[in-house]
Amino acid sequence: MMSHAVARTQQAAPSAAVPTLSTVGLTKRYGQHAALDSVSLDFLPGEVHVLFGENGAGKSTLISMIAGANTPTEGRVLMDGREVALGSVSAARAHGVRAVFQEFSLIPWMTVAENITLGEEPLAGPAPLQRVVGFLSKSGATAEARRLIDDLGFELDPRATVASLTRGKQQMVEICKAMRVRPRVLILDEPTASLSEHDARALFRLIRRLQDQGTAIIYVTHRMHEIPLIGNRLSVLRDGRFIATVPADTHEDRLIELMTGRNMEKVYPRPRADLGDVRLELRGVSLDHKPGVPDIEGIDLAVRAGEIVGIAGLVGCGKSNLAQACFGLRRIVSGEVLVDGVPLVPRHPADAIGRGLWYLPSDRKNDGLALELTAHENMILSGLRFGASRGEMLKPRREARQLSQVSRMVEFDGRRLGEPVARFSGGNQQKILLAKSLVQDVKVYVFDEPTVGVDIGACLAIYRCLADLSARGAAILLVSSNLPELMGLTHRMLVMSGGDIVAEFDRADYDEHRILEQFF
Amino acid sequence: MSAAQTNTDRPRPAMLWLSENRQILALPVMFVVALLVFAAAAPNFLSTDNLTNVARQSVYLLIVALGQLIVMITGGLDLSVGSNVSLTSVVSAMVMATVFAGNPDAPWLALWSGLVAGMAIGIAVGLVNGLGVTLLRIHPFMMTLGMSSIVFGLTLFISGGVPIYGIPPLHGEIFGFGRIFGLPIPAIVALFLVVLAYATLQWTRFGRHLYATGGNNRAAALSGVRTDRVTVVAYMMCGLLAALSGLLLTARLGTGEANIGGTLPLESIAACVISGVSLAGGRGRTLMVVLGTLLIVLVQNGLNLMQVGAYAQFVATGAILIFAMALARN
Amino acid sequence: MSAAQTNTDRPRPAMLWLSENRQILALPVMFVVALLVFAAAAPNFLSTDNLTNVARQSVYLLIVALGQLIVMITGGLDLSVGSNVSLTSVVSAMVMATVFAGNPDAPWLALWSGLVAGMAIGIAVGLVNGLGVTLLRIHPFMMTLGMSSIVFGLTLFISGGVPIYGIPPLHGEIFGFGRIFGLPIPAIVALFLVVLAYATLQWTRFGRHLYATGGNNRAAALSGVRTDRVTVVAYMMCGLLAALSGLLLTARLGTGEANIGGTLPLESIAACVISGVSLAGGRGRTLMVVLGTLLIVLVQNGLNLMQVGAYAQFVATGAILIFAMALARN
Amino acid sequence: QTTPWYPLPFDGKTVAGEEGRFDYTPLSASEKATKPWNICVSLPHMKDPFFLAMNYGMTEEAKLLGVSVQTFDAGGYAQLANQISQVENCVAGGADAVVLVGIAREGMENLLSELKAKNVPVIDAVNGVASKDTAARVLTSPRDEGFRAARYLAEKHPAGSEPVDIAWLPGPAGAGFVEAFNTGFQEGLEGSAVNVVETKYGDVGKEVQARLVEDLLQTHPDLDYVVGTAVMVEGALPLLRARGIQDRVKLVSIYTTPGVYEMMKAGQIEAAGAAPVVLTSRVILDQAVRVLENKLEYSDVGTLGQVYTKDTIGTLDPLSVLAPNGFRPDFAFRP
Ligand SMILES: Nc1ncnc2c1ncn2[C@@H]1O[C@H](COP(=O)(O)OP(=O)(O)OP(=O)(O)O)[C@@H](O)[C@H]1O
Ligand SMILES: Nc1ncnc2c1ncn2[C@@H]1O[C@H](COP(=O)(O)OP(=O)(O)OP(=O)(O)O)[C@@H](O)[C@H]1O
Ligand SMILES: [Mg+2]
Ligand SMILES: [Mg+2]
Repeated sequence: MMSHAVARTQQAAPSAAVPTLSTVGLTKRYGQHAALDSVSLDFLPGEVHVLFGENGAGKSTLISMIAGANTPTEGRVLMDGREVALGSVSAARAHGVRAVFQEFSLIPWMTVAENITLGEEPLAGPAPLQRVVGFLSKSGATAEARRLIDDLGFELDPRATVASLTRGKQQMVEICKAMRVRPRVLILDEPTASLSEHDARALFRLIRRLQDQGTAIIYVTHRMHEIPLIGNRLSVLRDGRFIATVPADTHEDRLIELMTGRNMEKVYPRPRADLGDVRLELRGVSLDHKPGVPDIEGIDLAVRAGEIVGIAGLVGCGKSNLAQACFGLRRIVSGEVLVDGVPLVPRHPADAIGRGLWYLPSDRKNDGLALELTAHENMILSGLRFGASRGEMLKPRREARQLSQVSRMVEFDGRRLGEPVARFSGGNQQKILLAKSLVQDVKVYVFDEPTVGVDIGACLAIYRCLADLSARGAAILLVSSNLPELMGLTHRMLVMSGGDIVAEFDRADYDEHRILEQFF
Repeated sequence: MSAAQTNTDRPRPAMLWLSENRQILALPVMFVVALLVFAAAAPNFLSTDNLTNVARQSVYLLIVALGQLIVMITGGLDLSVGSNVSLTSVVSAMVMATVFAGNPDAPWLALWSGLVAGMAIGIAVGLVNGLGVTLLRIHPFMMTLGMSSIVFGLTLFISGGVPIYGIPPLHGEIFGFGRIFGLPIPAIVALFLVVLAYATLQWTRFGRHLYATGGNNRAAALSGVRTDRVTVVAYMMCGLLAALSGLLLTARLGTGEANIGGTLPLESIAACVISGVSLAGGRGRTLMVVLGTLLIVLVQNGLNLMQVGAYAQFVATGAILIFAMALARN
Repeated sequence: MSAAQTNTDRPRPAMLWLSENRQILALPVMFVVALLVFAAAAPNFLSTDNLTNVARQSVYLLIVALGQLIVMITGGLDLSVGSNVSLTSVVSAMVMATVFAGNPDAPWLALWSGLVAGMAIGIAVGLVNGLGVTLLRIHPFMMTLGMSSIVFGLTLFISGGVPIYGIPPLHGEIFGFGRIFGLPIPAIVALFLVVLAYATLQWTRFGRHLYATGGNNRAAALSGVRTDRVTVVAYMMCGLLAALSGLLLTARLGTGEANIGGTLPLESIAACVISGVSLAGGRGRTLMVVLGTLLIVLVQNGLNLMQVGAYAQFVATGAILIFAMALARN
Repeated sequence: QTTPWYPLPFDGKTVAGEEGRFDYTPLSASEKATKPWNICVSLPHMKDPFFLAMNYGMTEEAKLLGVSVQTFDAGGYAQLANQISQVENCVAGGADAVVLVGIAREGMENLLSELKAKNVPVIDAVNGVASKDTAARVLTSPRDEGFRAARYLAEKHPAGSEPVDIAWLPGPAGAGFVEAFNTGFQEGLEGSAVNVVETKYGDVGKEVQARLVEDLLQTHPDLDYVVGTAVMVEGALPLLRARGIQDRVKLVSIYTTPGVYEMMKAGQIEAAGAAPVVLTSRVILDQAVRVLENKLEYSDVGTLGQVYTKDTIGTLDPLSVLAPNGFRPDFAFRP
């Protein structure tokens, strides 16, 4: 695997070639604060150019301006050396620039096919008629969507409603959208954030194909192990400023140093050795059937105090549903969930929380945060019932103390607590979501994709938090599609496939390949 | 209940199917039930004569509701439809009257100039609404509320608070009481507009973009949809439809009236919401709106024929609306 | 390694500050401008006499707007406040009248029983609204619209369409025209309620839960907030506030009237929206709503004093609303 | 018009308390007002010919007297609170006297006692209010209008004669003037062969009223009369004609609008009551000035309306009832 990646970076595209697209002193200011500060970059044909940087470094901002979703305060964008105006997304598309945005741009109530073709719907009837009234061609859309999906080797039903898909699958739809026509510049902003290894590889294969066809690809990721697999060159942003461009196979520690401006090597905290007795237990749990959800039946699972148990699996294997079941969000038709040996039958999440459970949802926007409210209000919310308020009356000072503390734990800038969540970068929103679960101490944590889109530095901090929690005797169930993370953190790992737990590994015999085999 | 609410995360296909079909089933059921009840309680309810009445009476609300639907799909709403109707009524009447007075031998001329003037007004009002909502980014509620106040003021200015007389009888003979193959012309017009709206929303790219804009404005924009343009056009369509309703109403009443359509805004929104149109935008079906409107008019008509007193009618109407929603909830 | 170093998100870019405060600045600016204009154009606008008028007149809308605010923060709205006011007015008047007739020497008894009855009614209406919105999951628009129709019907039933008189003069003397330290009692009541609302929204857990529920219902529920309960309470509060407004109004009129408050629903929502309360829920400031309400009343009063004709007033009011929104947009 | 409108006969009461029928002669016959008083007029609304006619009459008289008149539109019959606010506002704005066309009989006590305390005289106009704190009363009350129309029918179909069925559409439920219409109407019908088969309330919008009539004709196909507001009549006539039953089902309006007047002259409707709204308004303004100048002769004035038929309509001078065509209301008249 590694060797292969190295091989690729060897024959990286010659930097002699005219850049397909280049930015000149691109700048975006929000008031005084420069989200992006005069960044000049070249993106060469057939090159995968990785953008790397902490949360809030300005990656998405840069991308959004290239893709025409955002207008620069200063600076120009050149294509083939000529300046172009990318005023709107459609304008950018006209120049062959297409993007997968970090925040999905999907219409929930439309089908996969309708979403994929949105903005460029296949029309029916003869061309002249089409110019007058654009009559849609349903069959055309479905066919188009099928083609793309098969092309990418995803498992998606063009007729499914997007609202009914998991984040992972929605991510796939996003990718299909961008692949609609062969782009000259393809922008991928954390496309694998909620994809599992396997699906990520499908994507990589496709990227290579486009690469060979001379497409310039801009790739943003926080998953360091991907970088050498796919990248040619890598540019680091920090504080919205350009730091350096290096070959993609530069050593991780060096990259982290460039990114954070200080060197810290990437080590996972050792999971604590001694385990308490069983905190969370599932006994033969079966969930009511839901179409699109693989039936989950007769699941047995136990997490002991101080233990971190991981759940891995492909997108759509049912891991999130299982997680939700633990928290009582899915109706359980048979079997039972026990907390400290006492059955848990919550009528409302409040009951589950009351019993000492906490659930971190994978869908930040819909289930996690109120975007209009401030970071402060979001974080403290559940804490209020855990002594952050004196009965009905709030205790501002105490809140402040508590929050600055958790902010530090997740490396969130405490001075921005007063800002609405909507204004934060994707990764920082994820940190807010995480902080929410750290405000109160509970016995059992169920985390669904807790580090989606969080930068390495912060990830490490979060890993330390999880370790602390387990050290303090909490039982943690960690659902993640980031295998290295699971392998680094957990005591045990369960692999799910088609709704069943198909394999269980102990930390001792973790091995990427053997685990991946179990995915199918 | 709360459990159930939180149990279902983003509805999965099955739920969707059910909830949607619940929506789709609830109304017709209500509808049929209402029909039966009234038929039983009021002898001549099912008389063709009365049914034509219902058809004719629904026309004006229906046309406005179609406009409301289009705007609501984009996630907006239009509270100015009422005053829009009054203004078009008054202005078109004035134009007709003057032109007619000018040359009484050419009623057609008067008619057309009146119609054109009316529609122009409607579109203009819609345009202003649309620009306010998109360029100035004023919330539709306030924008259209403000506009309705402004437009109504203008109407009173122009009419001076009295009806406008002297429009050519031809207007009423055709668009008020005319019939083709026994079908009242207003009803035919409405039917035509329904078909048009259906086709636009279901079969055209513009329709698709309407739903996208309402479903998630930013996402639509990121997908290359010119959401602002779409929104403006939506409001203009709504304005035009309101104007058409106003013109038909004028034909029916034989005068230009400032005091009509006061209840249209809320009624039309109600007609949409009861038909499953989401106030959040992105969802709404033409045919359901037709059914919803008919239900509302039918209830009023039925209660009248049952000789239910005015007081009781308030209670009954409200109760029926709520009941319908309770059935159709998803 | 403190947060500062490791996090590249800069604290509070000025622009954010501005865009936030644009909302906050726009209204006061509008307000001051209006004051100046009217003061210049209408001589006795600033007379204490007139200003007390404004204060007294704003009370009723203000109190209702506070209730509307609470409901809107949860992402709902209440169209039934108007009929709610009528019903409380009629019922409380009846109760007072009967009790007073029973024992004319104990006006206080009559007074209290009337007040209690009124508030009970208001809360009950709110409760029904809340249950409809949560248990039956009917959209607030339809639920409260239906309720307003029902409640108005009941009001007419009870009053028979005629005013209710015979309530103890004491009521009017105290809550209608009474003064403490020269301040009209209604104004004092309103002030008290404003403080109460402010404290509840800003300083209590319930307040936080309100905002959370409106901000993202599902997220709040997953964080252990019993959103349904919160919502129901919100509607009950709104009902109670409407009732209080109705009681004060009754005191002012000296009779129970069915025909008051017809415009309150839209006016109160407008007062909120103009103050930056989001119809999507989750946002809204008490003090801004006070300002917004005052602005609306002030404009009407000012235009009256400027002897602007009724027709022109429609136009002016609408234009000012839109203008204010255009300024306050973010 | 050339021939003066006065002396105008009316039923009323002198300040001395003597009741009976008198003739009214305005100050403007001989003199102007001693100073340009500010008179403030509060109307329920300015959206129909009735109140337009009032505005016309008062501004005409104000011209002659040389006083200024500011007119307020409360916004409709559901706007009691607003009307009170407006009166307060215009007093704060420096009005010398107030002409109040009350939205409701009750509910004005507190306001009026306050005005009395401020000694701003109030003329209780047209609708009449319960309060005793008014300086003078000039009424053409809706109650009388209802009564007159009813009497007309009752006399046409006295008890014992062949009974007739009528439908009665007084206007929106619960509005003050509607209840007044109703009480007067019911009173007037007593002891007659007229039988009210249904009373239908509804907003006075033409389309609403037309719809109600349509539905009524369904339930009672063989009505003899449809009686109600002018708006109803204007809306109903096209319907009846479309059905070709305009001769069988007769229309009676309890007051007059330009539309009704034209229909009367065209002989398309049976009858319509008409109060001399314009003249009454002139009297109202005159009374206001008299009060201000302590020249009041009559404390109560009730102008005499009458029910016209297609035969008698010719005798009616429209300018005594209606504003001339194309008249635009003047909300702030200054001499
Ligand atoms: N609408 C906005 N208003 C104010 N500041 C903003 C806005 N959008 C983004 N920012 C700021 O711009 C900076 C860069 O954000 P950006 O989303 O580009 O970071 P990023 O590199 O994509 O981070 P992540 O890896 O978490 O996605 C952040 O500090 C963010 O707070
Ligand atoms: N809200 C939902 N509505 C309908 N189907 C859903 C929903 N959530 C998940 N599914 C379907 O159920 C299956 C399992 O969902 P689940 O979220 O547990 O999978 P997952 O492994 O967590 O996927 P992901 O990694 O994308 O979260 C997926 O095929 C998905 O399509
Ligand atoms: Mg980003
Ligand atoms: Mg998942």
